[in-house]
Amino acid sequence: MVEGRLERARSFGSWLHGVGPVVGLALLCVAGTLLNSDFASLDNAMNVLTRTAFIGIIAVGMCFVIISGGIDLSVGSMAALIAGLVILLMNTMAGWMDQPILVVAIGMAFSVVLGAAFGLAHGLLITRGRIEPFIVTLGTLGIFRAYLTYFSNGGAITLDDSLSDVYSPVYYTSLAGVPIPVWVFLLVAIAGGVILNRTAFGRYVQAIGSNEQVARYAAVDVDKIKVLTYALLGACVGIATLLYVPRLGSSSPTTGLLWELEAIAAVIVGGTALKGGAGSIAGTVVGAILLSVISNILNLTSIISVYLNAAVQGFVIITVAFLQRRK
Amino acid sequence: MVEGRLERARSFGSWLHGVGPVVGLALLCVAGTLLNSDFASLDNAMNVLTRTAFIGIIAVGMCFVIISGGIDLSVGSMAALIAGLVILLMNTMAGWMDQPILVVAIGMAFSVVLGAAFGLAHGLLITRGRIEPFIVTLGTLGIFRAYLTYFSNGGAITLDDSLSDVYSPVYYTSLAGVPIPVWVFLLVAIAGGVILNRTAFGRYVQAIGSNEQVARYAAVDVDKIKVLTYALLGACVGIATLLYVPRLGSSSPTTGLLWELEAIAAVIVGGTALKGGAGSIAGTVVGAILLSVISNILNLTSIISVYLNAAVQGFVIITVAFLQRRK
Amino acid sequence: AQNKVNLGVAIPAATHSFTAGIVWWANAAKAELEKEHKDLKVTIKTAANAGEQANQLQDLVTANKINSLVIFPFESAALTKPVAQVKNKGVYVTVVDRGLTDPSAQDAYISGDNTAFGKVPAEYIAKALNGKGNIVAMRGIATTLDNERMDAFNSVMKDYPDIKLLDAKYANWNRDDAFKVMQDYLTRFKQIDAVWAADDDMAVGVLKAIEQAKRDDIKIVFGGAGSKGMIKTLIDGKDSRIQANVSYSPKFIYEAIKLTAEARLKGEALPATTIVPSVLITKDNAKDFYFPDSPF
Amino acid sequence: MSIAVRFENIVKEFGTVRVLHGVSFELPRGGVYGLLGENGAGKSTLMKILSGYEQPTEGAVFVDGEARVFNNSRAAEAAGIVLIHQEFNLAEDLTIAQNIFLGHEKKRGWWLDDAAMRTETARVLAQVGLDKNPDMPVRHLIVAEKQLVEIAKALARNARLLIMDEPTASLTPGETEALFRLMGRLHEAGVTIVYISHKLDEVERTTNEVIVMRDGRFVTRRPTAELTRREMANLMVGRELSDLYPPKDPSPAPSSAGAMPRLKVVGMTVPGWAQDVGFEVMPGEILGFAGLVGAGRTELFEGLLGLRPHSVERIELDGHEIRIRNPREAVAQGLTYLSEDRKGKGLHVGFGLRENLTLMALEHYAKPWLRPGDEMRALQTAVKDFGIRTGSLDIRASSLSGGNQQKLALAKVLHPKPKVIVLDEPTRGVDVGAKRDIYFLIQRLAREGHGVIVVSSELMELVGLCHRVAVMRAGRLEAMVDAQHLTEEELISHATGTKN
Ligand SMILES: Nc1ncnc2c1ncn2[C@@H]1O[C@H](COP(=O)(O)OP(=O)(O)OP(=O)(O)O)[C@@H](O)[C@H]1O
Ligand SMILES: Nc1ncnc2c1ncn2[C@@H]1O[C@H](COP(=O)(O)OP(=O)(O)OP(=O)(O)O)[C@@H](O)[C@H]1O
Ligand SMILES: [Mg+2]
Ligand SMILES: [Mg+2]
Repeated sequence: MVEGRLERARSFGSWLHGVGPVVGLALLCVAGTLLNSDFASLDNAMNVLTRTAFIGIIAVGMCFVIISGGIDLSVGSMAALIAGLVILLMNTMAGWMDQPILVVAIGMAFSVVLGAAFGLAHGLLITRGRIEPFIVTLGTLGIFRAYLTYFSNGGAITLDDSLSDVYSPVYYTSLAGVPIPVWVFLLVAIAGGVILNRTAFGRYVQAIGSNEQVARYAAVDVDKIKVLTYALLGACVGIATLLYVPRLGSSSPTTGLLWELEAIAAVIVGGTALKGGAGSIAGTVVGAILLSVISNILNLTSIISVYLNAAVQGFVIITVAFLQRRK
Repeated sequence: MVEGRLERARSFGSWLHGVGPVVGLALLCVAGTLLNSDFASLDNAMNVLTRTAFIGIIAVGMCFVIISGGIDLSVGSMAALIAGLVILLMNTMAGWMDQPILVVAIGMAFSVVLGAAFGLAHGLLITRGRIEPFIVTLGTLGIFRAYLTYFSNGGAITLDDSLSDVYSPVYYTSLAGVPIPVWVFLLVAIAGGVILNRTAFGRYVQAIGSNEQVARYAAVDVDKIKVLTYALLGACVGIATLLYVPRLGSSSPTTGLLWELEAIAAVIVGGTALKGGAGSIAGTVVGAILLSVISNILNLTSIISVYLNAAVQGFVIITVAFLQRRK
Repeated sequence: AQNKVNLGVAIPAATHSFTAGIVWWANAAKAELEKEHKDLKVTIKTAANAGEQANQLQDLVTANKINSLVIFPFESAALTKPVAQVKNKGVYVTVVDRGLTDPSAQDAYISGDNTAFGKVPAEYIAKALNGKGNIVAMRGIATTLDNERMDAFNSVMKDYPDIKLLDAKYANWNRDDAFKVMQDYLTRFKQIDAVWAADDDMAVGVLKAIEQAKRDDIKIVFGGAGSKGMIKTLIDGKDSRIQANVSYSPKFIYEAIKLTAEARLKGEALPATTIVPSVLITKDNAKDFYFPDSPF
Repeated sequence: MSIAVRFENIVKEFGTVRVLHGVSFELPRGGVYGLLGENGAGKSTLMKILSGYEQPTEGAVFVDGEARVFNNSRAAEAAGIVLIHQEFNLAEDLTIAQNIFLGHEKKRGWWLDDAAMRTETARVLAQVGLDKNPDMPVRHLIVAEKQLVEIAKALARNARLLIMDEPTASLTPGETEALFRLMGRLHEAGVTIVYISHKLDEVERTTNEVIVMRDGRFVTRRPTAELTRREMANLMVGRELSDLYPPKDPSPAPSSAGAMPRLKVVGMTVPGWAQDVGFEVMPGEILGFAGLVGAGRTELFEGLLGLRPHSVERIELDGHEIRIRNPREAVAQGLTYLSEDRKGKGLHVGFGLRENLTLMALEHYAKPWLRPGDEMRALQTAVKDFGIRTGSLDIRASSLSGGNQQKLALAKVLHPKPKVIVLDEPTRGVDVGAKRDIYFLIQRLAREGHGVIVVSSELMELVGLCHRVAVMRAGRLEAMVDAQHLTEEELISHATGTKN
């Protein structure tokens, strides 16, 4: 009996903790609706979800890296470089063959492979090279963006019109009223949740983040799992990028700026501790949506000086975090 | 005997570890001299040290925060906002009284006090509010910059000429051939080293970062110490700002952009682990200098496409970290 | 007898198409002028922020030993002191585009016309809408120059009380941010007649957002600075919403380097102020502003 | 100098779970009290309350007749009450001296007086018999040395009431003797001592009164002299305990007689720790490893698992040569290792019990998706088999009492069903009842044909349980003692190198 009570109390506590971001999101939505009735429209909801998709997908991958006790600062640059390289590849291939659909398909596959390869490189530098993840990815943050700037001469790399026409439906079409990026986001999130909670890999990721030494003694192949988390994140960046390219059909040195901060923020706002060990994909998804909703609401209203938009975002983030604070 | 060997091996390892950044710096300096003979000139050395002063001073404070297991993302925005507010205050005061020296002195004091107050606010939100430092300072990163934008109406806040003449010696004068900012940097670094290694406060900072629970059990007032580290960092930001203002004489929404990354990078390149527990002020100072030397060398040579500067920085940072990797 | 000229060029890093254009034009000037003049050496430095640019000025003087400087200041106010220091060391200083707060810190000033940058589109839009309609605007990054443009735009619009500026939000001279801001404008405002995107990069995002929402109430999207993509669209008449642009070509850095170098080689000075006017670009004169090789 | 303490109706609840149900008893000044009880009886919790680490939910502590509330350990220490923790509380990044004085730094004006602290540290280290540089980071110490540092830490405070919560759980006889001498001196100086241990022979030797707790309640107190060890054990578990050790099976045939060893190791060297060690375990054999602290037993096996740099001539499992580069390969081949360092290497204290139990055998539950239901059933079985006492199955491992954590760790390494099991200090901190269960479990494993290696500092345990015992000294295999010669004296003489 006592046990039952305890369990209920504990699960209520963790429930409250878990729903912190959800409560924050709900409050925000109420506020949004009050401020502008169009906020609650389906169109707006889809807009917000679609634009959340990029950061959201990356955040799902980031969630694994953070739970395992790592960090990746390079995701924004990586996305921009992948976008640039993919566009260059597709433009080149379009010159050889005249099946634009095939070209686009190859480009999309290349995007994911490239992302995974970059992630792999991070993972190897971190595990075999024994360098702090912060340093490795701070370094590649600069390297990726520099190479993009180099390839684009500082300007934009733009997708050929013919390809653009074939590719843009990937971003702009809806299935059953829901835009494709949202579907992809949903799939990635579900896959992420399943991998984290229902596979040995996911369990190992948590074990490593919780105590690396113990995981090592428990026969977990720590290095391999770590490399895989970075590769997984890289693949997520690749997926986000293949959705991003058809949106504007270009990549420039401003592409993906500060995405790393947004993705990490989504994970942390979603209730995962920066130290690692435990976290949730659902929380991360809610965190990502929450962050876009804030700026959406700010765009839909003019009650606050434009200068202070960033301040409102800051206050909201801190408040949400306060709602779901530890213990 | 065996023990002696073992212990010697161990201390050689930690020695190598400790001098990693120094070796990196030395190699860089050799490379710089080979690339441009003026690199090794006293003038150039003073230039580099002077410009390192801002980030270096902030990095000393950041070192405490990171050793204690925290993080502060807001330092760049904080510096910009402090600079803006201090300039506004001084401009206003200059209207009331005509002792520009007094005005400047008050402004300088205000700068440090304001920094400490901001840091205090961080510390309280983190300890009393039980919110992740990453979130709190990500929030204030936006808030500080937004308020600066607001106060400056999106433009720049500029110091009155009369004051500027009185104030600029603080940046531009040398004492015994060494510019004042370098002296201040030196003093801050020494003070930081002494506080970290020779006071109970410093000891507690390390204990908390190493194992918060143990520190709590040892009756260390964990919350108080944490608040103090953030306040200390804030004060360092204030000091950096009071040196920065006479240099450029203005503050705008782009002031101090990405300083947080530079300061954190200086600390980590200097051999402190992002997880906290242990670290060194000397390493941090070397790390900060190393980062400026890289861009100094890039400025002094034109062998590499300007687009790739950031890539070179990235490669060098990763290489240095590799030289002093764990174990 | 020609003077030896060691010319330093300090410009912002290529973080945006426009600054990429600056970098490209500066490099073009270096290549061309160094080939032409044996006694000329040009060193180009790009900076990501005001502090870094100030550092580069020091390095140019200390290590590269320049005797002339062309600078596109990152921030007017912030670089005034550092530039003054350079000038005090006897270096001839030409400032481009963003004027220093203390003109005595420069020898010559070649400026773009930020007032016209805001005024020209305002006048064009006002006329095209016959003095009546709803418009939205985008702003860049909070800087003095962005303020100048916005103020110029507003001051024209004051004369057209029936034109309503619905909102002007920051989109950071960035395509993605412009896309998002425009999406939300479209959600919020059911009738928009014209958009002042204030930058051709932002205009790209704006157009995509309009396309996606399938809205046909917007008649004009006015960018700015004349990027090659937008000028091409204008020449081809591909998009009815792109009717005009305002020139603000990164090419002025090329002019500035060339003028300074040539004057200094002869030991001459430049006129204290040269203004490169920002003019209206329409289909008729678009060809003159089309540089397909430049990244901008 | 010494002080007396009285507990009055102490109740402690964690959340809604009551772990102390109104405990009342008295500790008159100057005595040495043995506090006995099964794992989870509430001994540590009560002592943490006394020393300010926890606050009672109800009830009061009277010190010298005066009701006192200690809000933190500093307050208790100011009153002269000092606790040596069962679980280590050391900041790994700090040095020995820094840890010993953490929260009590000696200062000269504003500055830390490191020289004085170092001197004092050297003094207390000498008292506990630990020969280490005070400036060595605690990270580099082995478990036993950390335990000695914990003790030294308490000595550096001026204790008038010293509580020792299983101080010898990871110490070998040598260190234990030194500790007893120290306790004797403290006792003579008038310090009141509370001694918690599951090693009843030590309790018998050192204490003059025994206090027994069971299920969060005070049960009885008796002068030690009136009790035998068996009576103590019976009082603790509340029932009649039969023999602690299972009857020994005959030793399996040695490989010299043509049998195939389960595991054979030849020429194992772990640089700095172990040189050229070779041994073999037969199926059904229990092989013990004895040695003093620092003999290199732990490091030998960590090397075997690939956790430390090492070289080895040959490893054979069931006659096949194998390579082990990491614990994963070891598990895959059927070899698992229970670490002596429960908190640092053995358990994820922040994880639930279920996640801990299945971590080494996850592939059995991932088909391809993990099945929490199956894992839960496995946990229920393990809780029963290993007698893990816990209110709920849905808690973190950190909420288990020390002994119960040990049982969970044991269940975890046995979960992948290995052929050869290396158990490093398997009964550390386990109560007699549970110890007995573990011994019987080890015997069952051996009977099933496993090769079992037990590394232990409790010589009695090795003598009572093992077929053969390998003795290590200073990194070398000093002797292999077979069943006929297995006595504590024999083992000690080899371990200390005093065997003529
Ligand atoms: N922080 C906590 N939260 C919940 N329950 C706890 C906590 N600490 C201890 N307990 C529970 O309190 C009970 C008593 O634990 P305690 O550590 O006092 O036992 P013990 O007598 O010292 O056992 P052992 O001999 O194994 O060390 C156990 O059931 C344990 O699970
Ligand atoms: N060859 C050596 N060189 C230096 N130090 C050594 C050497 N051999 C042993 N030591 C010391 O011995 C200790 C290592 O003990 P180890 O863990 O190997 O012993 P153990 O037999 O496992 O003891 P325990 O009973 O604590 O498990 C360290 O303190 C180390 O300093
Ligand atoms: Mg206990
Ligand atoms: Mg051992």
